[in-house]
Amino acid sequence: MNLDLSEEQEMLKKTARDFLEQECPRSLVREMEQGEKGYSPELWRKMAELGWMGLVFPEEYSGMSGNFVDLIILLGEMGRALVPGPFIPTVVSSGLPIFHHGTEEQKGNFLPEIASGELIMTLALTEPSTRFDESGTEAKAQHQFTNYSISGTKLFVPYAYVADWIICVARAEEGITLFLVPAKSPGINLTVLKTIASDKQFEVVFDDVKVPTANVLGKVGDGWKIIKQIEEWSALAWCGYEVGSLQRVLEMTVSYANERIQFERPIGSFQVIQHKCADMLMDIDGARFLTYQAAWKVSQGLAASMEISMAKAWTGEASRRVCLSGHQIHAGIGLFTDYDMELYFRRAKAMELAFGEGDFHREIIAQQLGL
Amino acid sequence: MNLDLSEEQEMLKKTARDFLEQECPRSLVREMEQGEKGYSPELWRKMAELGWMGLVFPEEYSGMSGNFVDLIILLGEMGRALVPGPFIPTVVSSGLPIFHHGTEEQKGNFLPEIASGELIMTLALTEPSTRFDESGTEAKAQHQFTNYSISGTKLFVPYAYVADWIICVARAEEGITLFLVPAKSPGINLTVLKTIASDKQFEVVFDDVKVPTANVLGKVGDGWKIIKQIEEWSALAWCGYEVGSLQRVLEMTVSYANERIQFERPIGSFQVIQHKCADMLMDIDGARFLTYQAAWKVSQGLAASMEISMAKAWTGEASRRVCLSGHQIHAGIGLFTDYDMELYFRRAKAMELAFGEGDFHREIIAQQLGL
Amino acid sequence: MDFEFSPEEKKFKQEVHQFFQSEPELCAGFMEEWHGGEGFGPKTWALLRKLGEKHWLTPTWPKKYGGLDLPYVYYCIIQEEMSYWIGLYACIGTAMAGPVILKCGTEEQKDFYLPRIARGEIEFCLGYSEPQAGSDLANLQLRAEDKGDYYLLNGQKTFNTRCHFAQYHWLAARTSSEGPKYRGISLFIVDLKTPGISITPLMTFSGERTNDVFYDDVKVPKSSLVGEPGMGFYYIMEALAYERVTPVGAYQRLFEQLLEYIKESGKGSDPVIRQKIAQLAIELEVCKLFTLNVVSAQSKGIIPVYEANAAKIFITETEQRLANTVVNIFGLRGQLQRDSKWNVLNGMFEFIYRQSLTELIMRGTSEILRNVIAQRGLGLKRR
Amino acid sequence: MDFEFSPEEKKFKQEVHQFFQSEPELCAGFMEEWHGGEGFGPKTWALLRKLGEKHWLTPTWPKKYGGLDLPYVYYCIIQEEMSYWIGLYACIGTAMAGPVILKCGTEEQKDFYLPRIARGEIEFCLGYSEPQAGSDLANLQLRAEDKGDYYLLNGQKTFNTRCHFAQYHWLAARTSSEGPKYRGISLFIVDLKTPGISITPLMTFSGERTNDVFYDDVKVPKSSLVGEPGMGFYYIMEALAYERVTPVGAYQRLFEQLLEYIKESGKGSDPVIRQKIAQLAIELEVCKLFTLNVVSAQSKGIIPVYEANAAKIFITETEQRLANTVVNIFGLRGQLQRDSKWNVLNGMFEFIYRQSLTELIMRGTSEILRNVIAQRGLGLKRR
Repeated sequence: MNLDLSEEQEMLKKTARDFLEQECPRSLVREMEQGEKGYSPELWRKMAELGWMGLVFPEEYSGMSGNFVDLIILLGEMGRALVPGPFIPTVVSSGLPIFHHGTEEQKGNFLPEIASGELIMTLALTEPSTRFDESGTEAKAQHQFTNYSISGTKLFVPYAYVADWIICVARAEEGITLFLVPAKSPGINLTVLKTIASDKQFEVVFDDVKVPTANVLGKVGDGWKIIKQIEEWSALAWCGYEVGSLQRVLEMTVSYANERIQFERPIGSFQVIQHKCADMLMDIDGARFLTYQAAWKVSQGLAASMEISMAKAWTGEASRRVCLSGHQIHAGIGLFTDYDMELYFRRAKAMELAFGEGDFHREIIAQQLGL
Repeated sequence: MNLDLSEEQEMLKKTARDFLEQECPRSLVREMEQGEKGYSPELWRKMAELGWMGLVFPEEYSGMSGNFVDLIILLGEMGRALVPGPFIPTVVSSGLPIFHHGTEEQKGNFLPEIASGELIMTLALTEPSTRFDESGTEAKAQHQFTNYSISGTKLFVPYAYVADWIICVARAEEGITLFLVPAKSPGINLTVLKTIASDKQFEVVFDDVKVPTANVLGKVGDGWKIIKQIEEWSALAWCGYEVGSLQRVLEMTVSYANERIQFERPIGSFQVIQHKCADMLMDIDGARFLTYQAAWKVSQGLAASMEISMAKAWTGEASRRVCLSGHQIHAGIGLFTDYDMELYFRRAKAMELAFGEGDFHREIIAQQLGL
Repeated sequence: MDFEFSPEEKKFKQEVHQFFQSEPELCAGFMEEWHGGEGFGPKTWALLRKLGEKHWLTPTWPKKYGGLDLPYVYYCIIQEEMSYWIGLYACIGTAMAGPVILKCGTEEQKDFYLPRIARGEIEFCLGYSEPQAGSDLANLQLRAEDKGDYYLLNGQKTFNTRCHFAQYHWLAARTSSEGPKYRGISLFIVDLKTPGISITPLMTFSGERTNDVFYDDVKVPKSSLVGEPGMGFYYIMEALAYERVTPVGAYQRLFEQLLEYIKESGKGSDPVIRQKIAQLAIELEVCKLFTLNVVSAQSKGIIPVYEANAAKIFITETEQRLANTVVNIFGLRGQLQRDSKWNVLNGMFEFIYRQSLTELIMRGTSEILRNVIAQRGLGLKRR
Repeated sequence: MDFEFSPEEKKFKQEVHQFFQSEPELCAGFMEEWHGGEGFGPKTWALLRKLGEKHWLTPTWPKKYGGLDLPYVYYCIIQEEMSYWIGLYACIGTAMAGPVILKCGTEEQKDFYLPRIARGEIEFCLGYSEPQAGSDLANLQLRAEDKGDYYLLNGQKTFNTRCHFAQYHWLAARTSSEGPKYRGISLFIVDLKTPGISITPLMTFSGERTNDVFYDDVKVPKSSLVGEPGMGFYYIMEALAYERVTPVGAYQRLFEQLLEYIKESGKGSDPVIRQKIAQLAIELEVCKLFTLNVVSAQSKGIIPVYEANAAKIFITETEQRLANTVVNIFGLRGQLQRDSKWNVLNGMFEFIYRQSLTELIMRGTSEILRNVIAQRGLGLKRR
């Protein structure tokens, strides 16, 4: 029983925080919202140099052999700084399934390039029904000799514009299957979606897109198991990111409350403000513990579906409460686009919706409880 | 547009308050919790003398021709004083349906006696499934010559021990039917249930209880329509009662908060206490407006199913929030059985459950909204 | 007791309703300008003038100043309809500045400003907040020095939302630093084209433009003063009292649209969603009743201080919950904005999810308003 | 990082688990006495003695005083199991008085009290609260005058829960009225049979007996004083620090029973109920993790002040929500009490619905604890 980080983990955390305070100011975050790419190739390269993209892969793939807890620690710092970019889509939603389910060749091809920062990947899963379950996949993959032809409309594909490869989920004759698709393949059409977080999610239309059979990831027809893993890992990754964000919201809020004087005293001395902050802290602690517990279970190879759903449901709802309190305490100034508060508020909603909000995960929990 | 009470209504309210402050101290309420009867025949008689039992019946039945708003005003004062006894079961759950659906003979027999306080009635509706819909009624009524024979188990029959007549809901061959049953009929067996509010609800077992066919209330087989009305009226009556209770909880709490000194100041001067009280006020205002609006609609003969469900859902949940805040502010002293606070807390839960809690009524609202 | 409007009032409501219904283009144009964040534009002015022609901007004012001498409830009816059709329900000129001028202004001020307000030709901008004076308004520092022939104004205002399109600043300035802070404040009407005034945009994250306003040796005539010097704080409070009603028409319309979507999308069969929609319906009903209660009191000439605060808190907090609940019901598509492909109901709920934060803070934060309810509504002690 | 117990700890947990499992009669008897409201009775004393025989009441104490010299985490394991099986998880003697005696008591006090505490033979009752000293404990007024040979005690305590069955009062009294209030307080151990003490029952509405305790010229020997005079307030705070863990075993067991009922009753197919049960599961998991966090810190000798307060707040507030949610899921039958026909799960949730209010207030109200979190945990300014 020990809820502390190890020395190495503390070091990872400190390094990441120092680095990002330097390299990812909020001005960069805003700039990325405006730009087409939505991420900074320079920052991406530097993060890769620090080994972050390879953190969870073994050394044979140029990785650092970290575990899921390490990843969550890193993501927490990224969330604190609101690092924009395709880190989770590349590393968690794509790299991890390739590592666990790819052929040796696929692993050899993709993982070192991910680790070195040369490769950006993303996942094309959701369709217009926005269902997270198997029935939500209607995109078709037709077997034609040595190829598959994929057709369908995918929504909320993050960073599709800058991705080199897309993992596309489609329905082959045998069932749900994952395909590794070069992002610039003929027949792929992108339309950017304008989201609350301005975080570069795309509609990706696949119109008779051809990929060789060798590009199947995992077994043909047996893809939904992998998707469930990807959904869990990605949900958990977003929890890690958001926990870091919320911690920063609380720090900003406490420090503003101690500085802002109204009625001749710091507003942080008003009991109602104090209690709001105390509640924020409890919300965040709950999110952090649930997230770390789930990550620890994943890192131990233990079943963690219920713990992940608990983390995601709680973190999503806590993030709204925390950001709302942060805004209430910042009052007027928090509303302006040159103040950081609103960035966190908008991203919290995007995170909450990604890979399932509360009701979705509570239903999973109910199932896990045997109901 | 006018949300005020009329002069006559203000007078009714004042008279009721003055009378009950004198005649129904909380010591009486506690005494009734302990006793078998659960009400004070003396107080009952005095209330009848004031015309309360006949408030909503026409003068021809010795009533006062009041409307539902008048009734809600009176119930508010009864709730404020926590008047124990079978007022709602007798007047609202039994008297009103007899008035609206009884034969001339039934009306002539029952209503003047209710109005004079000589007759106590109650409703035997709920069964062990505790469902509020039609399928919840499994008690059987068999037609045998000029009689019906009723068999079944009814739960949560209020004040059955002191009732003279029971309206029993049972399933005849033609469908759900209401029967006027003398409470002392052979084959009726009572067991008191021990409830959070110690409010004398009973299990009533009907074992081959014979009643003449003339004792059917309304049409044979067409009783569910009446039941729905009874459920609505009774739900709304409880809202009126509870609104008065909650108003008293707030007054007690504000006055305690202004008197109780800790840290050398009245605890009511702490901002968190102030905000809790402000929230209590808003909760109660919401309950009051919803309740009055629904009662006004009923009094105008307008459809009010949705408004009643809104009032009941809100009032039930608000009552818990308000009583909980009241307890938090009273802290230690509120827990003791010689202090009034806990009486209101326990009754609030009983009221919340009576005739449907929030989820039940929200589902009705959804239906009313066309979902 | 009567929870409905009288037959005449209902008829009038119907008339206003039909007016807006018959002007879909102006309404749409208005919404575009207003939600676009820049505030009043040509469509808005055109609509206001049309309303002005009917004297519906100021129905309670005396006829000589462009009103209809109607009872207060008619004003509320118009507000509800405006809220329902175009989201906005009041101008500063009609709702706050105008009534104070009417009560405390000079004859010249009345003749000069009131008819133009009534005709929908001019708008005012509130000039209260400063960087160090938000909730603590009495702490405002912008100085107005009496120079004999004129006042000399210096200082900064912030969060002054309509300054870039209004003609006049409804300005609270410090004319004295003696005595209690709130006694040294006076109220002025300043033409925003006066030399020395500079206006800098501030953008909120719901895309609404508001402004910093800087006064740098601005000279205004003595006739700019409204009422007595040093009484500005009281006038401000009084003006607030006129503007206590928070109409809920806009939310009712949104809810109608939402309901239709829920039915059509098939989501209405989900018991969990049914519960949520029903709960929103209850809360909106409470909003409506809180507003009716304020209207009912004001109609009788009572100033319902705590009731109006309760309405403002409850309505704005409900708006935030409403938006959040609906965005989540929409799922991933809930995050899509007005101008995005695949958005739901034109992204209105995403917009409100952001914009509601402004509502929670404007016109008094929920914290300050709860203090007032507790102390003035319930009599809880201050110390 | 490790969210589980070590293999040895798990083995020990299993051993404790099996002990309780093998004593169904004592456990049932205990529960009956405790929830019956009278507190310790013969079954409770018998169970405590059995635990004492195994040294499980005081596993972290030195062996010479009846402990096992085990690390702190073993104590928490026992607490969790006690909570799971019998609801109660600590005695005042083992958890608050004992540790202070161990640290600050005289050798005589240690030899006299500690072994008997460890064997489960005696219990203490907290003597802190007074009518005018609840949250504001430093305001306590019961006087202890130093009369040379003895102390003379006069005054009243209230809400002293275990006084009618404990042997000793763990009494905070005022020995000086000079200087800051909290510096004039001293701590005493008083035999409750001392002449001049009278105990009057107070009943809470969850049926629990607590007491007013009156001291009328009560003489106690000088040796009753614990530690230094005037240091009582610090000892009290220190004792609180020992008792910061809020075990959640009892709630986990309730949740297990609830889950079984939901499954058997068929209510588990209702999507709305599924959501509620899942939400309770999440909240109970957060409770568990808050507790683990406190245990993890205390195991390292860190006193987790804000964390323990957060755990206490969150756990007790969850308990109230849990009981409310479950009572409502049960519907009309939710209101039925333990001894009623037709109750559900023996009426336990109805009982907890009432009893949780005591939990919310005991050991610091949520209000006071949130102040501490804000000021000490987050560094928000006091003025």
